Amino acid sequence: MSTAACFAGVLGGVSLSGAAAVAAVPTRVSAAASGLATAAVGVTGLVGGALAVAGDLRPAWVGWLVPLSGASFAADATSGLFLLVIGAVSVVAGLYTVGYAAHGHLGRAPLAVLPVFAGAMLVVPLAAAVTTLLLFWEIMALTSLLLVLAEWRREQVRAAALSYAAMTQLGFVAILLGLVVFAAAAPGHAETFPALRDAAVHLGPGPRAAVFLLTLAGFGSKAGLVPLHVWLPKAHPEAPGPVSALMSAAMVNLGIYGIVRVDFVLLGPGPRWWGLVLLAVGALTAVYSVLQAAVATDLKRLLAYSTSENMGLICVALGTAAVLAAAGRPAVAAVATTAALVHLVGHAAFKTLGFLAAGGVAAVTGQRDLDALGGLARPMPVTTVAFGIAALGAAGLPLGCGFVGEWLLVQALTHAVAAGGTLLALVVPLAVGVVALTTGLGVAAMVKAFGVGFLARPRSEGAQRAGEVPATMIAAMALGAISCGVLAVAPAVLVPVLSRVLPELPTGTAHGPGPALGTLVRLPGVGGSVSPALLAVAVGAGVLLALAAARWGSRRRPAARTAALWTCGGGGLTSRMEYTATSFADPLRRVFDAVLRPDVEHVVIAYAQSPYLLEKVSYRSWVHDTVEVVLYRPVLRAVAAAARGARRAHTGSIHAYLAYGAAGLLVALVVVL
Amino acid sequence: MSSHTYTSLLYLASGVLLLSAVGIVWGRPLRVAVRLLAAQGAALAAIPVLGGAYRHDWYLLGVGLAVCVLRAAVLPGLLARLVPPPVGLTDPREQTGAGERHETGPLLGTSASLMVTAGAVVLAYAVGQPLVALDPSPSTRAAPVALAVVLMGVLLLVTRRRAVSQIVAFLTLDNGIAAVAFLLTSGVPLVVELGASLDLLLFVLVTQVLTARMRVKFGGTDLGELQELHE
Amino acid sequence: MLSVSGVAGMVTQVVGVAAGAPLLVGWMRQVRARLEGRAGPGPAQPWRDLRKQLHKQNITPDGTTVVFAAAPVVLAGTSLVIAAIVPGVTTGSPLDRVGDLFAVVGVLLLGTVALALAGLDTGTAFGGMGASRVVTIAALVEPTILVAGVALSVPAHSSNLGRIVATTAADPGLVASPAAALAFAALAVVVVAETGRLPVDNPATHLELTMVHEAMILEYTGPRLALIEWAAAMRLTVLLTLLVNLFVPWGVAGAGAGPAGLLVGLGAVAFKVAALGTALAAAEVFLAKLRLFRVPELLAGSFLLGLLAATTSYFLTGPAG
Amino acid sequence: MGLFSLIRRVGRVAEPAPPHPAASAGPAALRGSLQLRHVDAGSCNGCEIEIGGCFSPVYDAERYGTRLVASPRHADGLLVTGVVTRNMERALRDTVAATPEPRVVIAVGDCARNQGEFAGGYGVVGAVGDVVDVDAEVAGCPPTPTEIIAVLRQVTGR
Repeated sequence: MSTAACFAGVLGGVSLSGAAAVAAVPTRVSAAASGLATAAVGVTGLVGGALAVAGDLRPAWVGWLVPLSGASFAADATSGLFLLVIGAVSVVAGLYTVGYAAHGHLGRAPLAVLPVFAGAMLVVPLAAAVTTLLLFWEIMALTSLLLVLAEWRREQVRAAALSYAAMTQLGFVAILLGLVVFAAAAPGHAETFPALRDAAVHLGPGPRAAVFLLTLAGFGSKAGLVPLHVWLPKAHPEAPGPVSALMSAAMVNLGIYGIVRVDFVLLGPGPRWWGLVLLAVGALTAVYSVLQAAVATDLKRLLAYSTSENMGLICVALGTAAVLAAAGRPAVAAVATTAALVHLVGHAAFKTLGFLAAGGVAAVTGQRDLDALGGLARPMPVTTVAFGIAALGAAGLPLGCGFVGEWLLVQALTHAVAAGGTLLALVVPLAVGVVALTTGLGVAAMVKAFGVGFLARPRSEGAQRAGEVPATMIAAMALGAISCGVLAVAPAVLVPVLSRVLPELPTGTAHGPGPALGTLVRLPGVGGSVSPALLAVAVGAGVLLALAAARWGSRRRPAARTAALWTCGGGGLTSRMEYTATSFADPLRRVFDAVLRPDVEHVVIAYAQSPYLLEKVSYRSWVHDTVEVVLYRPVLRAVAAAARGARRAHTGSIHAYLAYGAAGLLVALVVVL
Repeated sequence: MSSHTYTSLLYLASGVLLLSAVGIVWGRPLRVAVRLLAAQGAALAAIPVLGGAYRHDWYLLGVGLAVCVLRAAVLPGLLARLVPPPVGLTDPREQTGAGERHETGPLLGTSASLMVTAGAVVLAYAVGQPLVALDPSPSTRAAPVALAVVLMGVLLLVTRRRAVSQIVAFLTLDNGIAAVAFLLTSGVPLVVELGASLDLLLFVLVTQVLTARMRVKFGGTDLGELQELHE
Repeated sequence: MLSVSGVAGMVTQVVGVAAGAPLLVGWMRQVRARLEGRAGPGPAQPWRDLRKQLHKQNITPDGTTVVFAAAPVVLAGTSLVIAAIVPGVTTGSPLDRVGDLFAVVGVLLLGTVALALAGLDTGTAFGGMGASRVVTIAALVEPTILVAGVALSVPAHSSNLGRIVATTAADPGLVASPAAALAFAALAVVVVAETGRLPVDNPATHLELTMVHEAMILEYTGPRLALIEWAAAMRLTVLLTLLVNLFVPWGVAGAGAGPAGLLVGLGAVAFKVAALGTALAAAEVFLAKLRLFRVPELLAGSFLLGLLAATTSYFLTGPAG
Repeated sequence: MGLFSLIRRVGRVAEPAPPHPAASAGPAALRGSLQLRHVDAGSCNGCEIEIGGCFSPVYDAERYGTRLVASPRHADGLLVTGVVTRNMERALRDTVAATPEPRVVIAVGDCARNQGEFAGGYGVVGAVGDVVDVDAEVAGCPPTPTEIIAVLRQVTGR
């Protein structure tokens, strides 16, 4: 039996020595050193996660680490689940970095920071006091900011990093304020989590609501919940491949962790409106983000919006669980909680794989724009298959690893209709509609990403020159693909972990059995079952049957041949005639015109002789992030105007500054008197 | 009639009431709207007829039959005469303004009005719950559905431009009100109901005459254009 | 769980759908032909077409990948799986517990996605256009299906299709409930949209620019084309079966029915599906294809109906359920 | 229900089928089912109108198992009309190459058979038979639907 502090120390040691090693070794092997160090950190995280789930990590207090308060660490099964997920992502991303960085895509500084980032993420779920949590939260934010800035020479990267820095610090302030209000209610202003848990009872409804809303905003911004998501689709795509994977598959989970830890475990169970708020925010996030993903043309931006979408779905599940728990239906609440956790794990798996494949494509072709990709299936078969598996998961279709989570969510919602009175009966069908629309649009987005990006024929030089990625990257993607496959057909592998996590949560299974995730996924108390494994077998059998049917008459069939594409007799097709990502998404863009509000520039230049003879037709369209345009631009403009006003006061004259000081002193005196 | 059968038939009638109202919001062809209105009238009449048959109340049964004749046959029949038959089935020379067959350019698009309808129904259900709680019986339980039909009638009245659509909207609204009355009180005094229906008949007749005049005079019945006349 | 009756029923369903689907399509074309004053080729014509296609040459267009070759097989395979799950002849299919309503919808979508990817894989403008349209429609149909599914699952306390059908069969009052009427209307629109019938898509069109389903399969020949057409017919049959049995479940064999019960079930479902197909074909005579950008209005309406079904069922049955 | 009564009033429009064809011309695989792609290689549109007539309710060629399709990949037979012009020569060859075996090429009308009226024109490459192999021919300028259908029925055998 070891202590959580010990384990955090090991994590810190591995990460820092990894960073030091990267700094020390020759440039040639620095990539390998960084990747292996990150993978080692990940393995440590996996070990720690297993120990935490088994309940083998004792809480501990380290006085010297943080001045005044000291640092406190503890690990329960909930921490363990997050350690396992983040550790697994780090292992895969670390392995991937070896090949990725060897191509010269990463400098030495980012390579050195990478293991530290992974380490910081792994310590966050271990923190058991406000100061400790905030300290490692900030280390995680800063290291990830440095990693986003890896390609700082590009203008977009700097803009994305600025936006990320601003949002992450605002989020930090929100969390800080929320936790300070929370801790103030604790006896003797103790700030450890057990003390906070006791203090939650004494918190009045007003401060309690304030703590909930502040922490939801702070953690929600990390998870990319609308309207605090604006940094995510900018920063995640601009980061290098493995960093995108770490941020999008691991770091966002910590936002969810924060909500679960603070708002559910420490502060909760809350009143019904908390659940409704979570449900509303989650639903808004899911639909808005998936809509943006469906019309996005940048491969990595699409994946980033999909991250936001899935966090929204997890939030819907958590909200449903909270509402049902408040309505006194623990069995169905447990189904919803399970849905959230299963989907979280599934999302981590497919999003890692997706970003690794997309990173490989971006590295090899130099293109992230789907309108310039295409035809990658032949030069990059492994990457294509990997992205296909990830896209199947992200689409939430059967045989993909996102299916079970979404299925559980829909089931929980179905049985919530009759569970909680008028309000639920009106809200839940709408929520089902939202989840369904999200799934449908997610399918559209993923068909676009895979079909336009990888199939058909190349649309640019870069895509034409593509070749397969190096072996270590393939190995990493294979690991990711295997975990996707296992989660897709055998969600039972999660049972040992979930069976320990669920009793710890107020919306979990303290009052009865949770859903059975065996070969047959069954729900307690309510009918409904599905078996991903047997369904996969059935589809396989169906496919074999169809193949056999197609062999009927094959002996009398003329020999098969290849032929040029049918071009309606018009001669050869060029890649300019293909459907692009923009044209693919055009029907959806038009249907949701009111929400997306695209800018369209349509120029028709006719010859002077006749308006019917056209010299040139050009069409461009941009889809901006509507939330950013509507909500952020006015605020930013106001801030900029205030700054301009303040600048006028800065005359540069020393006398003026002295006069300001004197005036300030006078005002202070007058106020005090 | 057993209580179970009565309940399910009553609910079916209110379901048809709602379905036909949704159909009127959904579709643009005026002929379809008029036919749906007839179905709606039949469903409305079914409520007192069922109540009468269940409670052996001959008076209610009579009211129901009267409502049926008026709402399912006479009023839609009059309205149908305002809408020209589809193209191709009649002599083209007899055709008047082509725009009269469809609701053109409603003030709110179809998808948007459907979404607003969804909100209205949810609102009606939420608002109707306290009413149901007063006296939970099969017929009061169905009252929120009728309330939803009232709101949809108002929505139609606000957003439609054609005179015929306006009449359809008004009749939908009135059907909803009558349904609420039947469901909540289990039968309105015949005089009140007949009086209301006669008002309606009068309204339809007047509008029919007016529409015919307007068509002769202005070639169309777009209310927006009438606004310009006023100015 | 694995009963002889259930397995026999499932096999009957799969064989029935596989053999009967082209006949249903042929029957619907025949009905349409008669209404148009034509003599029509007879209901067996799709089978003649399929047999002929299977004896024709397989052409693989240049530049296509394995996706193009695999899509027809996946489409047909998923259709067969759904035929095995959906309670057509019996409610006791052993696969009933393996996939519920939501899983069936997912498997259906899997087939759609496979074909859309094949359309994109060819790299032609029409292939991409068809894929884009079919995926858009599928995305917008999804909310209706799930909300209507929830409305149907609530009275049965289960989303497994066999259970829903068995519950409705046991309580005929559910058939006449307003929730059922609204959900039926919603799902009917969905079935029309998913199977590419009028007014969403015109299965008989030759104009590429108006195509949805056909545009994706313009490059397919011989056996692969046969598989796609067979699968499309099976999807139509299965969806009509589902629609008719969810709302009019009479005649469906129970979980432990003997051979006679299965035969009655087969006869009943064949009759009901043929009747619904006749009604659908007759209705199509009256319809023109909608503009693509008016289709969302249709689907928004069906979503509203589904939503009303879900909420109305709750308010009318009372909070007890 | 205006349309229904119209349908009832009109009844069956299709004329009774002529007697069964004696011999059959096409490959055995195409028995009973023939999907056609129409190629206009340079026609005056007279033959097009007659082909359109074949599929009208009066002649109803569909009852013999024939059907017009949108892509040569789906087709078993090509109905080629008109004399082959320079601009359509490659398109015609491409269309034949795009059609899977076994297939039939049917030259419809005198222009397609022997250049007819347009023989020796400056834009003319030749008759259909000069460019691709022709399996069956329909004579006439333009041929009547009955004549076209007679040839189609020889292929389908129905």
